[in-house]
Amino acid sequence: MDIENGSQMIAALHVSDLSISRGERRLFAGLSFAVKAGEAAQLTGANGAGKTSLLRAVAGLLRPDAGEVRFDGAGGPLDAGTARSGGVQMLAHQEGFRPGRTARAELTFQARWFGASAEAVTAAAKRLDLVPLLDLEVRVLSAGQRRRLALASLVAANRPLWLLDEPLAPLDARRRAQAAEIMAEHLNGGGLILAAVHDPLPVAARDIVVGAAA
Amino acid sequence: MSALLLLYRREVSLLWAGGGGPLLACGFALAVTAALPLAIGSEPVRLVPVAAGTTWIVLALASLLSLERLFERDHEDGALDLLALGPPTLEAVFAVKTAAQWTAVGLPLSLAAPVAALSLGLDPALAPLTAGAAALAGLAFAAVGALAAALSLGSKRGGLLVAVIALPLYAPPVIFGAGTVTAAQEGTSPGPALALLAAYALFACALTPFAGGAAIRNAQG
Amino acid sequence: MPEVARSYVEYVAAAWGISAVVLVVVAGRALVAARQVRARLKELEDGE
Amino acid sequence: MFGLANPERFMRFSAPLVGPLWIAAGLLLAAGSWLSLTAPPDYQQGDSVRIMFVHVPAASMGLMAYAALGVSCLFSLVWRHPLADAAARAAAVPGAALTGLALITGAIWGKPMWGVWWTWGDARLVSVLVLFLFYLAWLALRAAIEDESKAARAAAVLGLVGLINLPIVKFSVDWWNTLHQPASLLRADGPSMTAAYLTPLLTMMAAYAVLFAAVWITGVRTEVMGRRLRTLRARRAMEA
Repeated sequence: MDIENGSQMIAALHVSDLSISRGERRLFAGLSFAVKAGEAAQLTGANGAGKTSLLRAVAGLLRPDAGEVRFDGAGGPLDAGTARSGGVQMLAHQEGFRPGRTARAELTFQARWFGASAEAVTAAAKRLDLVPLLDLEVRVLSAGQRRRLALASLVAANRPLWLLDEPLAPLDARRRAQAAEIMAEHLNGGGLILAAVHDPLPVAARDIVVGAAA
Repeated sequence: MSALLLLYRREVSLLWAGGGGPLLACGFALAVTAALPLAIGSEPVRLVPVAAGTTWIVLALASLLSLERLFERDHEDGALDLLALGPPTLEAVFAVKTAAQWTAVGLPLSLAAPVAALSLGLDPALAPLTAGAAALAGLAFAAVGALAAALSLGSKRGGLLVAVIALPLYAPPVIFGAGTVTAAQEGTSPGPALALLAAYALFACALTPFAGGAAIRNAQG
Repeated sequence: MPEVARSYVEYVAAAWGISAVVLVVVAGRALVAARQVRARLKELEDGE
Repeated sequence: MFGLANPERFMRFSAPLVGPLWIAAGLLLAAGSWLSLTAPPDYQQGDSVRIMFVHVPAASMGLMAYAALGVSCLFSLVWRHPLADAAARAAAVPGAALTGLALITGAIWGKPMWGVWWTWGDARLVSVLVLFLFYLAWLALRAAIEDESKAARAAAVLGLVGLINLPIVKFSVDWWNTLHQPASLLRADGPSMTAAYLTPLLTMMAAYAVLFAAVWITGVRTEVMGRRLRTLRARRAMEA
């Protein structure tokens, strides 16, 4: 983890007594769990149980009704703002790429926005076999190709905490194996993964049930 | 290269290339200017007194053009969430977007402004002053307009809502901007008006990022 | 003694008339809304 | 002020106030109207001076209402005060109505005084017009966003920005007025403030203020009861 690009070392994520509601409806309450470096956790629960909202609350994009999200760095507790702006990257249903621009421009922007170096971006693109697609507009890419682009951005930026919302959904079997490899490598390097899933993650992961069991 | 510079280059290339690029803004400005003589007649005695005023109305309306998409597209693509998670704060992201809006729409319009004013009979010697005042006013329009765009995130009638929110707040820059040129036309010094215009533009640039950041967080969470 | 200006009574009537209408509408709207929500609330609480 | 943060205490605190406020508003309006209509006509303007007794209170109350709206937005944004959005909404509609009323009565008053229905020459009228635009912008934003809590917070930001910009806009309009001094129009500054006019005017201003307070507090109470109704219904639906 080179600090030079502003990335922030995160050793642990603590969620304590979290409760989130959408409008008047309470999604879940009193949820607590922790994820340590090298660990993965997967959120299971029915559709609309609040898995995505939980990810967004951890990312600081959504304000919970009650409860707390805390991050620990190597040397003890971290300020949530710095931890998030330096150490968290999210992969949501929409990958955040502008359809009208080329894959190269959007991948480069997004990865470097999260602290990747130019070399890391080209290496990640090569690894995900994206080079032939780079000069195409994002609009013409398939959902699977766009998801690989987002995975390349994750690999290039290499931020410690990955928040993944059904990461493997649009990928075919071959690409899922590659994603598993990437996730395992991330965990061995001391990274953390918190993912909302319907089918289990391809790496060892603890189950966290959100809301009513599926 | 710092993250903000990366974002600035992306935003400018987005605004400059497709959609509401400078060509569209200047085209709109000149089209509306051309409508005036068609509406009220070609005699200079009618046009010259309103040349400065019309130019500022045209500047204000033209600067509204690409505002609606300034945040809406990123919001729809899911990019706004990622921008919030990056190293810079949302306030900084907002300021960069305002700067991009000024660069891609405000500055080109400040070149179109003297052309529009001259076509309506403004004294050519006032062209540089008009361009300068238009650039300053453009900065105010960009900052307030960007805030209006951020506030109307999540509403269905985005474009119209941006105008209804922004235009009352455009009153001071329109008054001071047009006032600068009118003062010069009447031979008095444009200094005070220009100073007030600059003050409002800087005030808007200082205030709107905080309001804009809050508006974006509100639309996200 | 300048000639007393026309009394413009019709302007006064118009101004006061419109003011009265607007004030009554604003006040009425507030009172009616209050009464309605109180009634519905009582109806629900009694039904409990 | 923080004590009123929770709705229950506000409801208990405001309950005894509502009745007397409405009664006081009615009495003051009656007294003010009688005083205004029986005051001697102005030697220069004749009876049209009586329009001032409805114009000035509406304009000043429209401005006060926006201040109430702005402060409510501040409480809603900074302290996430649960009642603040209700207070803002309850102030916005009457505020906009009063400001609109100030514009209409201003125009009617302008006809005898300046011979035109609407004059851009009077800086005060123009600032009231811009204030009216601020209200429209607030109401439009509040209505345009479906999600209730998001609409409230976005409108709170705009309300606060508006409050900060109001004095600036007022200054820029006054400055603009000096720049474009309409030499041709008769520059009447309105009737001299003899005692005969001061009492009715002050009574009417008090009447408008008390009326606004009554409408505002009633509005907030309605909002609180409305929210209680919604949660009751939501719970009822869940049990069903």
